[in-house]
Amino acid sequence: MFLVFSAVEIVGAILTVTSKKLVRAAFWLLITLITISGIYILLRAEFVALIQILVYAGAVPVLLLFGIMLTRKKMLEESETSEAK
Amino acid sequence: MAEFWVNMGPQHPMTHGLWNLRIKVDGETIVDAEPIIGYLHRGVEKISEVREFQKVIVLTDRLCYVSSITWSHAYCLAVEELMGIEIPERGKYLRVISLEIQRIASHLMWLAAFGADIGLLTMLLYALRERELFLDLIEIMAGLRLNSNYTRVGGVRNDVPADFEKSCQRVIAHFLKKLDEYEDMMENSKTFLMRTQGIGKLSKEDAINWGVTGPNLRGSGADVDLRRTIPYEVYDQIDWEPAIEKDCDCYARSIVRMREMRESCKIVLDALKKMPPGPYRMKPPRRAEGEAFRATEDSRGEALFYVAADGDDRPYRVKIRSPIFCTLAAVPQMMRGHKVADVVSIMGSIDICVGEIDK
Amino acid sequence: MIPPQYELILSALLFCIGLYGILTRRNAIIVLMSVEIILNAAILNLVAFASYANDPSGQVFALLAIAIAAGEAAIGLAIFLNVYVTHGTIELDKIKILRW
Amino acid sequence: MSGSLLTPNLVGLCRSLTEILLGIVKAIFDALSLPGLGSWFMSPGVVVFFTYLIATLVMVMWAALVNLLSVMWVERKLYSRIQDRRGIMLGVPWPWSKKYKRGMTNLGWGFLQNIADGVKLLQKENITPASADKLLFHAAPAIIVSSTIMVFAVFPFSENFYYTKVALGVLFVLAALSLGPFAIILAGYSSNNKYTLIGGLRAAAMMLSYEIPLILCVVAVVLLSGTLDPFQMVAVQERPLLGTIVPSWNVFSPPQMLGFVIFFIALVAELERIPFDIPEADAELVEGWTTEYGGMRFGFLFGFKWLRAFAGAGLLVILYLGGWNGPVFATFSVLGYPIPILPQEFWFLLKTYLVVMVIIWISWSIPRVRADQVLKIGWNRLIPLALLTILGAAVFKTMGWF
Repeated sequence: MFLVFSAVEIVGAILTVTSKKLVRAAFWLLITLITISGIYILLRAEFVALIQILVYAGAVPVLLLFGIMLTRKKMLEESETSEAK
Repeated sequence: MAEFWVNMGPQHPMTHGLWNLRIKVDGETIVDAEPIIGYLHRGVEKISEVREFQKVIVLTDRLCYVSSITWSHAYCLAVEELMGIEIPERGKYLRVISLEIQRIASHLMWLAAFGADIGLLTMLLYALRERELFLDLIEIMAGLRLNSNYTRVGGVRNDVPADFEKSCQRVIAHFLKKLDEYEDMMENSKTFLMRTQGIGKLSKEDAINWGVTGPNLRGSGADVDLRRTIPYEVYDQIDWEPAIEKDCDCYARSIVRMREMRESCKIVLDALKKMPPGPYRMKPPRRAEGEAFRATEDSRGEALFYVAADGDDRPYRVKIRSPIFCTLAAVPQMMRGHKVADVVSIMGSIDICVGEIDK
Repeated sequence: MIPPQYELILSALLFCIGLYGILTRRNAIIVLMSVEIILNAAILNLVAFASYANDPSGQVFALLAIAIAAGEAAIGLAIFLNVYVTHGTIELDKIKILRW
Repeated sequence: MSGSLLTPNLVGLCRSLTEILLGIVKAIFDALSLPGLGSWFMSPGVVVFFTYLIATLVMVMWAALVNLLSVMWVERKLYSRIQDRRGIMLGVPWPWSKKYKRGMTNLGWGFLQNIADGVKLLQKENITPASADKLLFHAAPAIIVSSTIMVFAVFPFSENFYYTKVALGVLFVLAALSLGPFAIILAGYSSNNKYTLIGGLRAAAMMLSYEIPLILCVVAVVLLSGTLDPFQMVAVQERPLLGTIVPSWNVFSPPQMLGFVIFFIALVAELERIPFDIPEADAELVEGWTTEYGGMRFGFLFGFKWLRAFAGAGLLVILYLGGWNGPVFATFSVLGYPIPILPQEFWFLLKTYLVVMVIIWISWSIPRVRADQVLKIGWNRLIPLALLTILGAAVFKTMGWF
């Protein structure tokens, strides 16, 4: 169980830091954080695990995505040019 | 955040018809707006030139499908002035009654659409329920419900049945009770006030300069109602007063329409009381020559018909001035600086009808 | 129960991945994500030792660290939004305001 | 108070069911003269596996089919009544009915309409936009569906009707519900459509700001009850207050009255019901973040919104309305021994559906609030009031008034 979680986690973390698309990186970050909370449950730290999901998985990636949406210009510009024709 | 254009339309729940509003948004704030029309152009003005005077009424009925009698009435007035005829007194009263019933039905349609726009779908169902009653009245008068084809050059098509006054009174008594309920749901609701007050400001000067007319102009505080300033038919013999609000925002425009519905009820009842017996229609001449202007107060503003004829039995040229076409030009100015959600409030409050815009 | 070395190895791997992300990526938000991963590696150590030592104070520190990490993410994003407004980019290479 | 419908708990019931079923299987294999295989089926590991499999199935079916369909039905019927019309009324063909020739009856009062809609959605094509981010586009509905189903793993319908007992159950429910906004913003982004993008951004902003008062209110409740376990939380609310008339539900204790109102408002916002349904405002953003989804994927998103509403209402009932406790007069005693009239499940479902109906009633009678106004209400009104609630709860706790 621990090995499965840690394998998913490491793959998720690697994909987070290497993926080209920012939103996909956020998605993989979510996977990583949720699997870490699984490891906390294996370590009998249920409260930390749930707080991890609540705060880390619930709020932090949403904040990050919010930042991505607000600072990403590319998609919007592309769609504007495609529309102007 | 980058600015980008969003197409609202031609297929969008906000549009109430086939047109396109492009808005340029910066996040949620509207930077610019640009109405694009022409999807529903049918060439009414051109088709009118090959039809006889009476037959054009069918087309003018379809200019605005929620307010058909007011449009054919405006056309008939213009043609009657062109021919130089004066219609019988009872015909005038019948016209006023039908116009006001149509006005209430049209305003109820606005109420329904406005409610649906700002997220109150229950209002849509309620207003359409009451609109059915007025369409029933129109059906009693004209035999048809939507494109009623009631007004004719020289009067109206037929007289009303004997018990029409009683059914009108019953419907209006029922409706006035319901109208109080609607005011509770709309005007007295805090959420509604949050959505409409201070949104879509259009000052009196701007409204006049852009050519905005009708309830939208009266919502900006200008005392312009063609029923009173250039009285046609028998509006000068009936006692009523126009609804004017000074707030210039969506809330004022909606209040104006709600009060106009009450006034229209008063007009209908008063006209039914004062209606004299006698003929309701006269035979107009087939041919005419010259040109005539006639402006009337449509449910949405000033509907103007210019009809020119060269002695033939059909018009040489018909020109239509539709009120919402002019109002639409003022829309970008009303929208700038507001949020995306205010688009629907503003567009709902000016009561758009694409049929008459594109003609 | 899994031996504590496993936790340590996992934590070290996560730390290395996060460090790699910080060092190689230029986009500020990815860097922020890498920082989150590093913080998670640290918290994992805290929780693991708390669990093996049967001492819940480690978990309390973990909770504290989680709260701090969430605050850090929010503040970092606020800074990057301001940087975006003033510089028009969040590529870290191009932000040279601190080294003229 | 009244007892539960299930005398052992759900898992125990499923265990006896499994043992019966596996006994039949074993008998079949014994008859086929394969005793080794038969006894493998009776080994404890297999029995536990099948027990939990059946329990999971029962719970998911109960939550996702029965309650989802009935919440949908209640909503559609109720808002039709509010709008002065009849609503759904298609029934099953009923062979000995007079209306059978016309192919429909009103048997079931339209309950089967939802199933018919589901079948229709199943038959439709799942369209994926060409420019969509395929992975995320497909992952978002899965996250929403699974996180909503996860809630029911710790959801107590009564003392015995539950799947597992977790000491941190309330926290688990909140954690599972908090995964929703992320999926919504993923869906909004990956559809590559401006309406979905704006809808996703609005959803993220709104849910971030409304989750805080929601959780702060829960903190106040936890302070007073001293536990995170929903079972104990309900047990705390069991003892009657003011003689035996008013039950000591959390709503009736002064600091929690305010908390109840805040929690309710925040819940309505979390569930995207109409006064706060800005992420999918159909007049402005067509359908918001669900615009590009079609077929059964849209069906899932659409239906699980209602299931979230049910779960949220259930959480409200557990936290504030005394869970499965019925009113005191619901039991009468014979020779000093209380006889339950109605089971606990009945009271829980009654309260939950009443809360759902109030949410529906509100959402169909007031207009939608604008996006910035929603955020202003959240940050300027609800969060200070929620902090006040916590302060009140702390004062009550330290003074020992509760």
